[in-house]
Amino acid sequence: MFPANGKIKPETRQGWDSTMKFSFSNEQEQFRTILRRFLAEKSPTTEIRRLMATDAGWERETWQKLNADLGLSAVHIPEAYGGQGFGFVELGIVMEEMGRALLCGPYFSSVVLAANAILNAGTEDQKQALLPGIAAGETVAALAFTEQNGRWDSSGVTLAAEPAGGGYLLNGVKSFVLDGHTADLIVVLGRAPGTADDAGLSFFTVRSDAKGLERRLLKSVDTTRKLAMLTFKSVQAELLGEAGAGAAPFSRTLDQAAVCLANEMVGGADRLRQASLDYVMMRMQFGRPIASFQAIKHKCADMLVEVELAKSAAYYAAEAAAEAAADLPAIASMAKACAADAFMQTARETIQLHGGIGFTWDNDTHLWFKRAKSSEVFLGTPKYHRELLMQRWNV
Amino acid sequence: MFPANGKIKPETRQGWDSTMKFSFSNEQEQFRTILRRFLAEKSPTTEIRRLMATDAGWERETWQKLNADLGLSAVHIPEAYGGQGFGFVELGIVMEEMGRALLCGPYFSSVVLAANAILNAGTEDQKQALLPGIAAGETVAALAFTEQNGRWDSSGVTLAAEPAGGGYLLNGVKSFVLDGHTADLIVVLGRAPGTADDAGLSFFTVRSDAKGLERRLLKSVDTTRKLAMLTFKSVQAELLGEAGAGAAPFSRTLDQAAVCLANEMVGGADRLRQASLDYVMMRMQFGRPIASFQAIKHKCADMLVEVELAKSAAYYAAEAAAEAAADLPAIASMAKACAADAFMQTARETIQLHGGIGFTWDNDTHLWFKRAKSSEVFLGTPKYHRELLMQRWNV
Amino acid sequence: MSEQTEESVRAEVRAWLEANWNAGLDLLQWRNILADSGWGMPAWPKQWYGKGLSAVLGAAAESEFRKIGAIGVARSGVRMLAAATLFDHGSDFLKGKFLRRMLTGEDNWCQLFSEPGSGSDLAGAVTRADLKDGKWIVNGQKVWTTSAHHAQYGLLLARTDWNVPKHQGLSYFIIEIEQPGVTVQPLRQMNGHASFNQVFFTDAVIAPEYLVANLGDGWKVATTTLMHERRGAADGIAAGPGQGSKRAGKAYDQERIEITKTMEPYKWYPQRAGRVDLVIERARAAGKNTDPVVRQEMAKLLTMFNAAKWTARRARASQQMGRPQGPEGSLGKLVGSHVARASANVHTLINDADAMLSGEDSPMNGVIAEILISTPAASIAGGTDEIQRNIIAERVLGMPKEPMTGMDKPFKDVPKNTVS
Amino acid sequence: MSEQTEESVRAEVRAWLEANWNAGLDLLQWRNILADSGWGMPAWPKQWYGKGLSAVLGAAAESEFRKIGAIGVARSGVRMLAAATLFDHGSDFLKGKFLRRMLTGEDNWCQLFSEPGSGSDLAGAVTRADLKDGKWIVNGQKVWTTSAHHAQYGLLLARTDWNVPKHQGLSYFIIEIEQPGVTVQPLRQMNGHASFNQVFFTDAVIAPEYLVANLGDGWKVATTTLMHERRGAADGIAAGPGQGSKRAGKAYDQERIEITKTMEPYKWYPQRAGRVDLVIERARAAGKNTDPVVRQEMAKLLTMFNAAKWTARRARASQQMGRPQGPEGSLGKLVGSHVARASANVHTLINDADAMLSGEDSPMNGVIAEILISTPAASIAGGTDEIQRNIIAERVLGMPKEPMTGMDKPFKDVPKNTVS
Repeated sequence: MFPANGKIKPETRQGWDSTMKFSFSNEQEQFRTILRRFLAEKSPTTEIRRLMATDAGWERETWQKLNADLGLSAVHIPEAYGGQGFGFVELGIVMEEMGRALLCGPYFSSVVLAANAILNAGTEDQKQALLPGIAAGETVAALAFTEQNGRWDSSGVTLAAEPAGGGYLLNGVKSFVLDGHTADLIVVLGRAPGTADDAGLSFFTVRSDAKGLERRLLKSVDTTRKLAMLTFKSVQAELLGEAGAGAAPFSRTLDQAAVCLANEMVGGADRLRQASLDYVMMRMQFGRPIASFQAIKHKCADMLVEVELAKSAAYYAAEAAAEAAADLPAIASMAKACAADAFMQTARETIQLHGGIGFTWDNDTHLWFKRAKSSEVFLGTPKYHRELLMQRWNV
Repeated sequence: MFPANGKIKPETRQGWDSTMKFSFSNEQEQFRTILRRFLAEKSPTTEIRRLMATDAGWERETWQKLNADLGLSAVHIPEAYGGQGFGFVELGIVMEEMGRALLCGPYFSSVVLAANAILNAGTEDQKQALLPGIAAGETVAALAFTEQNGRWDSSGVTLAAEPAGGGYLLNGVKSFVLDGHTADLIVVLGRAPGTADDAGLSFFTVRSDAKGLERRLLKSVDTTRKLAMLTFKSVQAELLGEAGAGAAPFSRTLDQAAVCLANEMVGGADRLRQASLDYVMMRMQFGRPIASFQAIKHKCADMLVEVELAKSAAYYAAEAAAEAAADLPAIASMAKACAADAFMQTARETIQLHGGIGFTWDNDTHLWFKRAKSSEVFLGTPKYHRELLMQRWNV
Repeated sequence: MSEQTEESVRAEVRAWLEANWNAGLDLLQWRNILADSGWGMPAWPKQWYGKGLSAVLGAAAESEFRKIGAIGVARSGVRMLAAATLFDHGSDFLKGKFLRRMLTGEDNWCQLFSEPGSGSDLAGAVTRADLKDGKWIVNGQKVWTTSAHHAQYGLLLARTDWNVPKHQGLSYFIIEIEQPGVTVQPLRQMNGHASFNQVFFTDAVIAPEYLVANLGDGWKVATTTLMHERRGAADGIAAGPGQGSKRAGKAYDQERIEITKTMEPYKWYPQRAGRVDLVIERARAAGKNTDPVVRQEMAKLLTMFNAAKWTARRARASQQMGRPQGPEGSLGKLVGSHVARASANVHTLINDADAMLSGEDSPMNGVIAEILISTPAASIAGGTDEIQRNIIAERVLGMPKEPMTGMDKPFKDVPKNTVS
Repeated sequence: MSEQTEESVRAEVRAWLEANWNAGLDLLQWRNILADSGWGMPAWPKQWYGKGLSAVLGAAAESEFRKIGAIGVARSGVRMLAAATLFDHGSDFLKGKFLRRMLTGEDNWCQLFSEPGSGSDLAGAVTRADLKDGKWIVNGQKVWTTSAHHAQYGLLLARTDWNVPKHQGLSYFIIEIEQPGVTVQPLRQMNGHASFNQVFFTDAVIAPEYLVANLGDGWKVATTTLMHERRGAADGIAAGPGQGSKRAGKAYDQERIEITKTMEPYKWYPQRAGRVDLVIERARAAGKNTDPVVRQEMAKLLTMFNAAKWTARRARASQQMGRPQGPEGSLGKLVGSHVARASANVHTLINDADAMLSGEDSPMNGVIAEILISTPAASIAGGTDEIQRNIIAERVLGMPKEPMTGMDKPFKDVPKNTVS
C-alpha cells in the first residue's frame, strides 16, 4: 500500500486528488458535534489548569471514564484489535476537537504515536497482544524515538539495542517523550550498534517497571502535555516486528503523527479565533465595540483565512492518510507546516486582540499559546517540514 | 585603509560605531534642498516618460547641462582628478534625491560604478587621465562586470583577457551593463585564462568605438535605466591598474555601489510613501477622505516605519563608506537588503493605496515600482546580501 | 412534460441535436434555431427562448451539447448578467427587445457602474441622467469597463436625483453605446495591456423606455447584477465562452473568431495570478531548485496555493451537499491575491538578474516579466484586499459596520472627489 | 550666582561633594542632606529642594555625582512623574507635603490610571470618587499598576461627574494606599511573573486637599503625567535607579537593597524585548549558524534591530542639534515589538526541540523559554501596536482621526464595559 519511498511528482498528484471528498459525511459531523459537547464538558479550563499543575498531567480514573463513555482511544484501531475500525478522517476529527478542548490526557502519546507504531511495525501476534489494552484505554503507551539531539528522523537515533538471550538489551537516552514518565508501556526505537540512519533500526517494547529504566519529567513551556527523559541502562526489551526493518514503519508513523498533530492544531487555532471574535464583539472602547474598528475587523478576517486554509490542509492530509495515498509523506509535511504556522500566528493575534488581559495568567489564551509553541516544534519545525515537502516532491 | 578581508565580528563594531554622526550637517541639508528642487524641475514625470521611451534613455545635452549647473558627476571625485572632493555621505544625498526624482541619466553607471572602479583599481596616471572627463560629465563611462550567468561576484566572470602586443585582447560577453550601449568608455572586468574566482581578475578600459565590440540594448522591466549586452570579439583593451589584482578593488567597488543603490532606493521609497499619503488625504470615498480609515492609516504608518528604518541603514552605510570603515562590506550588504525590501514593499503598497488608478499606465507609480523591482535584484537580491552579511560577520 | 427526469431530458436533447445540429451551419443561423427551440437556455422560461427546466435539468441538457461538441448560445461577457437583471427587473418590452440578440451573439453588452471618483464606493456615482423633453440626457464618465469597444449596449448606473441620500438617487438604464454622445477609450495598464475602457458621456441620449425598474431603483437593480456577477465568478467560467474546440466546420470557425475577440482582454490574467504552475519548472531551469532558501519560499507558496485550492473545493463540496455556506467560500479572492504576491516574489528569487529583463530578452519570452508587473492587480481588481476583509468581517463573521457618517444627507451635500 | 557656567557649577558640586559625601552615611540621612542642599535635584526650584539650574547645568552637576559614584536622591518608579505633575498642577501644600519624602525615598508612589474596562481608552475610567461629608469616597478598580504593593501614595484618575462628556468628568487625586479601603493584589502574567498589581477601592477615603488642580481637570492633569512619562521613556533610564555599584559603604548597601526591590518587576523585560543579543551565540551553540535558512532569518532580524537602533540615534542626534523632531522619533515602540516578535521566531528556529523546554531543562537555564512566552507583551504593554499606528498616522503623518461618535454625550449614556 505505501510506496517504497513516498516520492511522487506534484503534477501526478492531481489524479487521486479527484477522489477526495472535501467534506465530512453527516455521520462524521454528528460525531464531531457529540464529541465537542462531550469534551467541552469534561475539559473546562478549570480542569485543564488543575491537571497541568500536576506532575502526571492526567488522571487514570478520568482517562478511563473518558474511554468508557466514548471509546475514543479505539476510534481508528481495527476491530480485529479491539478497536472501532474507523480511519484517519475520524481520528482527525478527534484530534481537532481535543485540540479545541486542550484535553489533558495521554491520547497523542498512546493512541497516535505508540498504537500507530505497533500497527505499522508489529507482528500479527503483537498487535493482538498490545492493541486491545490501548484501544480500551487501560494500557497507556508512549513512543520513545527522539533523543537529546532533538532530531526528528532516524538520523538522530543512537540508542543501542543488542541481542541478549531471548530478547534485547537497550542502552541509551530518549528525550522529548510524550507522557514517557507516566506510560505503562514504552515503545522504543533503537538501532544495532554500528548502523546509521535508516539501516539497523528496530522497535522494541519495554514495560514501565523494567529494571534499569529511569524516567524523569522535563520542565516544559506547555504544561498541558508532559515530556519526559528516559534513560535506558541495560534494559531488557522485546523486539517489536522485524529486526532492522524499523525505518519504513517509523517514517510511516511519523507521517501519520504529523497529520494528527496538524488536525489537533487547527482545532486549537479555531478555538482561539472564536475566542478572539467573541471578545472583540463584547469589548467596548471609545463608546463602541472594538469589533467595529477596521484594524480589528481586518485582523479577524486574516485570522479566519489562516485557520480555514490550515483546516483545508489538515483535512486533506487526514483523507490522504485514510487512503494511504502515495504522497501522504509530502501532504503530511505540508499540513504540519501549514497548521503550525496558522496556530502560532492565531495564538499571537489572540493575545494581541485581548490586549493586556490576554497576557495575564488568569486569561485562558496562554494555555493554547503554549500548546501552539510546543506543537510548532514537536515532530519538526515548519521549516523542517517545508524542506521535507520539497524532497518528497523531488524538487 | 580597507582590511585585506572585510571580515569583522559584529560585537567589535560598536567601537567606531560611536564615532558615527547620525545626522547631516546644515550644509549637507542645504545641498539636499537645492538638489531636490533642482531635480524636481529638471526631471518631471513628463520628461521621465519621454526619455524612457527612447533607446538611449538619456540625452547628452540635458546631461551636460545638468552637470554644468551643479557639477553632480564631480561630487565625490577627489579634487586632484577634477572632482569636488566630497565623500560618500554627499554622494549618498545625490543618490537619494536622484532616486526620488527618478532622474534619467547615466549617473549610476558612470559616476558610481565606473568612476569608483577607476578610483579603486587605476594607477595614478590613469586616474589623472580618465576621471576629469567623467567628473565633468563629458565622458560617460560604464562598468561591464556581470555576465549572462547573472552572478554578481567574481565567480561569474569568464571574459578572457590575454596579453597581445602592448595591451590585451578581450573575448567574451558581458550582460546587464548599465548604459553599456551608450557609454563612451567601458571599464571591463576580465580574467586571465585558466584562473577562477578572485584569482587572475583584472580591469580594462575599452573605447565604445573599439573594433570587435558589439553593443545591444536589452529589453527591461525598468525602462528608466537601460541595460545592455556587450559582446567582445578580440577587442583591444588597455589594462586598468595592476594585472591580476582586480579582486580587491572590484569587491570594494561593489560595496560602494551597494551603498549608493541603497541610498537611491530610499529616495524612491520616500517619494512613493509621500505620494501615497497625498493621495489618500485627498481621495474621498463614503463621504470621507480614505485617510480617515484605520486600515489606510495603519498602512501609511507601516510604510513610514519601513522607509525610516531603511533610511537609517542607508545613511549609516554612507558614513561607513565615507570613513572606509572596517566592516563596510557587511554594512553595505545590510543596507542594500534593507532598502531593497523597503522600496519594493512601499511600491506595492503605493499601488494598493491608489486602487485601480495605481495600476494604470498614466499614473506615475509604476515608474518607481519598476525601478524598485530592478533595483531589488541589481547587484544581488536581498537574500544574496543577507547571506553575505552573515559571512562578513563570520557567523 | 411535467414528469421530466434527467434521463428523459437527456434523451430529448440528444434526439433534438441529432435532428438539428450541424457544424456546417452559419453560427448565427444555428443560434437562431437554438433560440427558437429553447434548448440554448433550457433553464430560461418557455416564453423567453427557454424550456423552463430546473437548474439541475438545464445543466444536464447543456452537458449533452458538450458531449458531442455542439455549439451553444453566446454567453460571453456581460450578456448573461444583463439577461439575469432583465429577468429580475426588466419590462417585457426590454426582454423582447434584447434577450434574443444576446443569445445569437449579435449584440454585445458592457457594464457601466464604476467611476474614477467612486471605486470601492459604487453608490457614490456622479454620472448624471437628466430628463429633457422626454429623453434622458447622460453626462459623466465610467471606467474599468471590459469590452465596451465591442459592445452595442451598456448597463448604466446614473444619478437622477441629487436631493436624496446617495443610495436613493440612482437609476438603472440600458444605453446604446453606438451613438455620438458616447466615446469609448482604451485604459492602458502598467503592464502595457488595455483590458478595460473608459467611457465618456456628453449629452448621450437614452429613450425613456430603457429605464430598468423604477426611477430611483438603480442601487437595488445594480445590486442584483453584482449578485449574479459574484455567483458567476463563484462557479468559475459560467460567464466565459465554450473554450475553442479544434473541430472543423463553419460554425466552429466563426465561434473561434468570437472567442478570440472576447478573450483578448483576459490574456494576461494567468500572469496576474502569479503563475504558480511555473515555479518548480523555472527553479529547475535556473538551477535554484537546490537552494535551501528558495526551497523554503517555494514550499510556502505551494502550500498556500494548495490550501487555497482545497478550501475552494471544500466550499463547492458542502454546497453540493446542500449545506449552509460556510466561511470557506468567501476567502478565495483575498487568498488569491496573497498567492499572486508570494508567487511574484518567488519568481523574482528564482530569476534573479533575469528578473530585470522583459520581452524576448526575459525568461519564457516575457512571461516572467509580465508576472512581476501584473500581480499588483490581483489585490485590487474586483474589490481590493481591504474591501474583501471588510466583507469577510461583516458578512462572514458578523462584525459591526463602522459607524458611517452622513448616510442620511442629500447626496449633493456629501463630500466627494472633484477630480478623479 | 546668575553668571554660572558649566565649569563653575561642576567646580561647586565637586567642592560640595568633597565636603559632604560619605559612603558611610545612612542612606536616608544622606538624602536629607541632599534635599536640604538642593544638589539632589539641581534643576528643581530653589524653594523646593533644588538649585534652580537649567536642565543642561543640572545634568552637568549630576554627572559629577556619577564621576565619583556619589549616591543621588531616590528617582525610581513613579515618583519623578508625581513630582513633575505636582510642579505643573499641584498646590504648595501638596508640594510641601510630598516632594521631600519622594527624594529621600521614604515614600514610594504608583500610578492609578488604567482600568480593566478602559485600556486603550484611558479617559473611559469608571472608578468613581463621590464627595460625602467633606471627604472623597472612592470605589472601583485600577490595573497594570507597578509596585503598588510598595507604594504609600498613588496618582488616581477618578470620575467625579457622570453627567458631562467623558473627558470632562474626571478628576485627579493623590490617594493614600495604606488604608483599609484599598486592597493591592499582584497580577500574574502568562510568563509567571507578577510585575503589576490590581488595586481595588471599597469606600477608600481621600482628604479634599488631595485633589490636584480643579475638579474636572483630571484628564488635563493626567495628560501632563503621561507626557512626562513618554519623555522619561524617551531618554531611557531617567526614571530608573542608579544601577547598583559594587562599592562598599553603608549607603551603598542600603541603595542596593532599594534597587533590588524597585527593579524586581522589570527583571524579565530583556526577555520581553527578544534578547537579540543572544541570537548569534545561541545559533553557534546549537550548530544552526551554518543553516542557510536560519542565517537568512538571523540577518533579517539583525538588520531590523540595527536599523531600529540607528533610527533612535538619528532622532537623538537631530534633537541634540535642536532640530524639529522628525518622524524617526515616534517609531521605536512599534519597531521594538516587531524586533521582539522576529527574535522569538529566530530563537524558536535555533533551539528547535529545546524550545519546548523551560526552567533548568531549557537552554540558558530558562532564558530562552522566557523569551518565547514574554515577547507577546512587547506589542501590548505601554500602548498596543494598533494604538502606536494610530499615533504615528495622526501625530506624525497628520492623517485625520476617525469620525468619533457620541463624544458629546453625557458619560453615563455612553456604552461601556459592564465587566472587565
